[in-house]
Amino acid sequence: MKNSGYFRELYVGGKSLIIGLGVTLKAFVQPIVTVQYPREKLEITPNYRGHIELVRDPETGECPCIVCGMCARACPSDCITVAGEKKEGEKKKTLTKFQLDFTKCSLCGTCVETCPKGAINYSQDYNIAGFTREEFHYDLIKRLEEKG
Amino acid sequence: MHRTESFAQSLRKLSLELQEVDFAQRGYHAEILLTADTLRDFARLMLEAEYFLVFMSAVHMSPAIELVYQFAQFNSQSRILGRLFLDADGVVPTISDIFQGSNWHEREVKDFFGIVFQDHPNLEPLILPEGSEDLKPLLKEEDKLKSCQEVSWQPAEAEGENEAAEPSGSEKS
Amino acid sequence: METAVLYELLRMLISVVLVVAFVFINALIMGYLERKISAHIQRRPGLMEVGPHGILQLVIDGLKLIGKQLIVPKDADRTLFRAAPLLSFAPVVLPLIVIPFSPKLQVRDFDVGLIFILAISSLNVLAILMAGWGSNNKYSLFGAMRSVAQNISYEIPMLLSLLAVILMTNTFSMQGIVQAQGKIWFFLVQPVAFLIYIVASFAETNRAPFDLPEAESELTAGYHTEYSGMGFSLFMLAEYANMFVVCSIATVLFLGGWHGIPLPFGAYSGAIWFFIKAYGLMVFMIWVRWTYPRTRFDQLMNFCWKYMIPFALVNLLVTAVLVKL
Amino acid sequence: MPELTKISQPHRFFLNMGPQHPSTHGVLRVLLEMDGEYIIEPQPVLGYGHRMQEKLAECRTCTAFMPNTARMDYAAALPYNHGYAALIERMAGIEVPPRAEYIRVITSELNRIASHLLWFGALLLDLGAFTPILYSFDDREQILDILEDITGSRLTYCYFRVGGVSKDIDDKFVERTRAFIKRLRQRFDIFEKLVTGNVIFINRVKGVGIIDADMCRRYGATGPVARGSGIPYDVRKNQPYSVYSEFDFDIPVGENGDSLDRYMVRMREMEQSLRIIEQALDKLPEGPYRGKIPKKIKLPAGDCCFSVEAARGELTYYLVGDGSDVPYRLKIRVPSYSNLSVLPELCRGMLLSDLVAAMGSLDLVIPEIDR
Repeated sequence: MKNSGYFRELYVGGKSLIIGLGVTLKAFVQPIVTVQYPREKLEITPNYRGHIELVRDPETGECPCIVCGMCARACPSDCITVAGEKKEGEKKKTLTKFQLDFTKCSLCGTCVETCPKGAINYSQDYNIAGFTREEFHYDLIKRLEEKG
Repeated sequence: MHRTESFAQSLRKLSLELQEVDFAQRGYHAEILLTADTLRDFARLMLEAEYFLVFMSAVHMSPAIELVYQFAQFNSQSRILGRLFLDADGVVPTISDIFQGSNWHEREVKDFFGIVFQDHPNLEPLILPEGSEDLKPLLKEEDKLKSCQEVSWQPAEAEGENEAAEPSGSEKS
Repeated sequence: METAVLYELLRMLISVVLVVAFVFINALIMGYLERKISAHIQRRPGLMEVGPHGILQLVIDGLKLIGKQLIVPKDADRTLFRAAPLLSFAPVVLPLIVIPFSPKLQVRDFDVGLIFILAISSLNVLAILMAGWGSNNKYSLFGAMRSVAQNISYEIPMLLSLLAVILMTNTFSMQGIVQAQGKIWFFLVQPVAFLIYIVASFAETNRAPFDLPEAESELTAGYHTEYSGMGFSLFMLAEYANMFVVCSIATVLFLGGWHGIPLPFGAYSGAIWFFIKAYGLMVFMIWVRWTYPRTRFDQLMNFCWKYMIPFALVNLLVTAVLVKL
Repeated sequence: MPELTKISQPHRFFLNMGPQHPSTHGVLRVLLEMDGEYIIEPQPVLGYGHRMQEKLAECRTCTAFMPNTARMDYAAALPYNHGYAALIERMAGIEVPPRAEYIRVITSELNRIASHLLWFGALLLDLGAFTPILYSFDDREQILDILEDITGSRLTYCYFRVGGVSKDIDDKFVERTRAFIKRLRQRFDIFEKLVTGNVIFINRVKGVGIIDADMCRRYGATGPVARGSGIPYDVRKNQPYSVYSEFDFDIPVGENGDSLDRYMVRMREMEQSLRIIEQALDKLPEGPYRGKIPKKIKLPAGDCCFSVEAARGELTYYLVGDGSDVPYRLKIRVPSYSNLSVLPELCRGMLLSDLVAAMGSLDLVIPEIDR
């Protein structure tokens, strides 16, 4: 090693180390950027894709689902089960069962896009946890009723 | 690159022929039909011509499994697909000593299709766990197996479009 | 006569209990500082849950570690494995006996105080080697081997830099060294020795950027990979206590010990100055840890042999000549 | 896998690095034959995250495979979406409206930056520095927030659709992206000061893990690994897809092919991606974001491939159709697979610490390799 390189290396290296310390010192006095999650929550974007849920028609207050089964067919992972029955005296089918197996869902959004009536939408639930698989088999009709 | 005369000549020496295809339709510029005898010579030629092995894989069809080798070049637009139909005895040489990258690809094909590559240094399962030699997950079941014609471009159609669209990279090669 | 001996014994006993207690308290403080400072350097709040600003978190963590099972790996050397954390703990308590926190606050002043500290603190390597060997884990062994090589090589520049100060004070007594700095602190007179000492002390305490023995991205956790519960926490206690020891030595030898602007705390102001300086250095060590990547082993050795030792030798030579003049 | 008894010399031994190890990032296992701290023979063992994606593709319609593409390279899922959507479009002859192509480019490039920021942090974590990853995550979170606002998810996007994208971008997106570009340019300064100039960092990566151009060719290494070796190969330039030919950007290349060069290439690539995004935002055409597609997409009989530049290199989908809407065979050529296959030759005779640095500079995503 050349003599001039020897001291130069020491100088350049030492300088870079001090610059590095400067960066962290500056960050140390700057305000924090994270939040204390369970205490403070960030607002989630309205476009967030949670699991799907049934929606009500704002005018009639009823779920506009016509039990066509498009969503169930479009689903890549077969996680939607839809069933309906035709009651006497009514023209269209009534929804009797709308189940989502969220353990299989990959949140691709195909079902929402294919629905001809706009009867399903993404929910805003993001902190979901459970102890069994069955807890993620959602009965969406029940959820809709609970929501009121 | 693959359109130069010298390249065609070297191919002819191996009695191989390159066929231009429509890039806009297929995503590669030319295809070539290989045999188990010419594969290694062809691979050597490709290495000399500064191609790299993009991938190698297999497609199960009747009557034979088809091996697919795709080569491309770093500095020009040239993507060549080599096809090799496995003989009845199913013997195919390895090219892992020429293109070291094919070592893993061949092991993967061994995992998924059970094809044995001759002189391959190590054909232990790569992606599947040990002891799953009989699994061969990508082999088609009898009823799903299609013949070679059913999964190839129909010649008349391909020819017609071939003239219409000139690959954009022609001036570079 | 008898009462004097009894008094001295009682004093020693109380001091040792206090010193051991201090090691624990020091670990609590340092653990808290380390986590809080690193958090703010990384622009996150850090500990917040237990107590105001998470100040009691370390107490809870300590309780948790005590409650945990000490798992001994199947093929480990049980004796060595169990003894290693204890052995790492002992040598960090002993040096605290001779460190003068203030003119009066010192357990015992030896004539060879500094030599005593240096002799004791090199025992730490043995503990790490035992832990690494006893665990019967290749990663642990790697960590232990690295630690031994690193500690032994960096002891040389460390001693050489300290020797330069000794040449000026003509005493090994810690009290004497501090008293010699009444007018001027030695880091102004001996800046090169001070720098060398600080760099070497990073290596001696296995702190980043020289934390090769426990390089978690290479060796998972180095020599304490297999330790859990109290075994692990004793290593942590030892690490922090070790940091305190090296920083106290730096304070005594270079930063003027208890000297400082008089504070309105009477007899305690000396001790307060001492702790401010020592903890200031420790905060610096934390700051460095959360800034730099880790060096490679051969680079660490190269740095020692190519830069530290020549500089320390030259510095010692120049000091010797100047003192003689 | 070599057997544990087959040690060539008595003082050598095997060290099992992974599948759970801090610096194998995921579930890669590397079996190392060691001589002291020197590696004699490294042997990657794959397959711990294997999901047989290629078989899954044969079991569902071609459009239904789209969510799976995002599950391979979770750090940069949008280029994977892009390649697959474009492949089906090429095969079925579907036109994509220009606005959709622009949106695809913008979001893909944002995703590429996010991936590089993650890699930056992870590399420094491998080298023992904790703080840089938190800084780069700060910026990465901004990208994820921007992308979440339009795609609805933060990591495994399923945003692209055959024939377009699933949701149009709005003014808010454009505004936020522009603000982010400005912000990131300032943040590069911090990375430069804290890491790129740092003497310890440079010493750790300079001259470590040299891959030359010939080696890239033999192994098929692409992306920043090839570019670090001085090969100006980038599918975006070499074989322009989508609307990349309309933008002005450079391909950063290295000289020596060592870890430092690969590092520099990725750092400079982020700036180039910012340039592409800026130009795309300026030129963003009006129009539909989703083209007309047939109700049931039929794949013609025949084979077809589509290559895109993923964050780690060339990603090629090779699809064989049989006239139905289900792919007959789908081969996914993932960049990390070929990049990792360099490892045994690359790391022979290396120190363990260097292996960590070299592997970090390859930027491996294991689920992508295992598929």
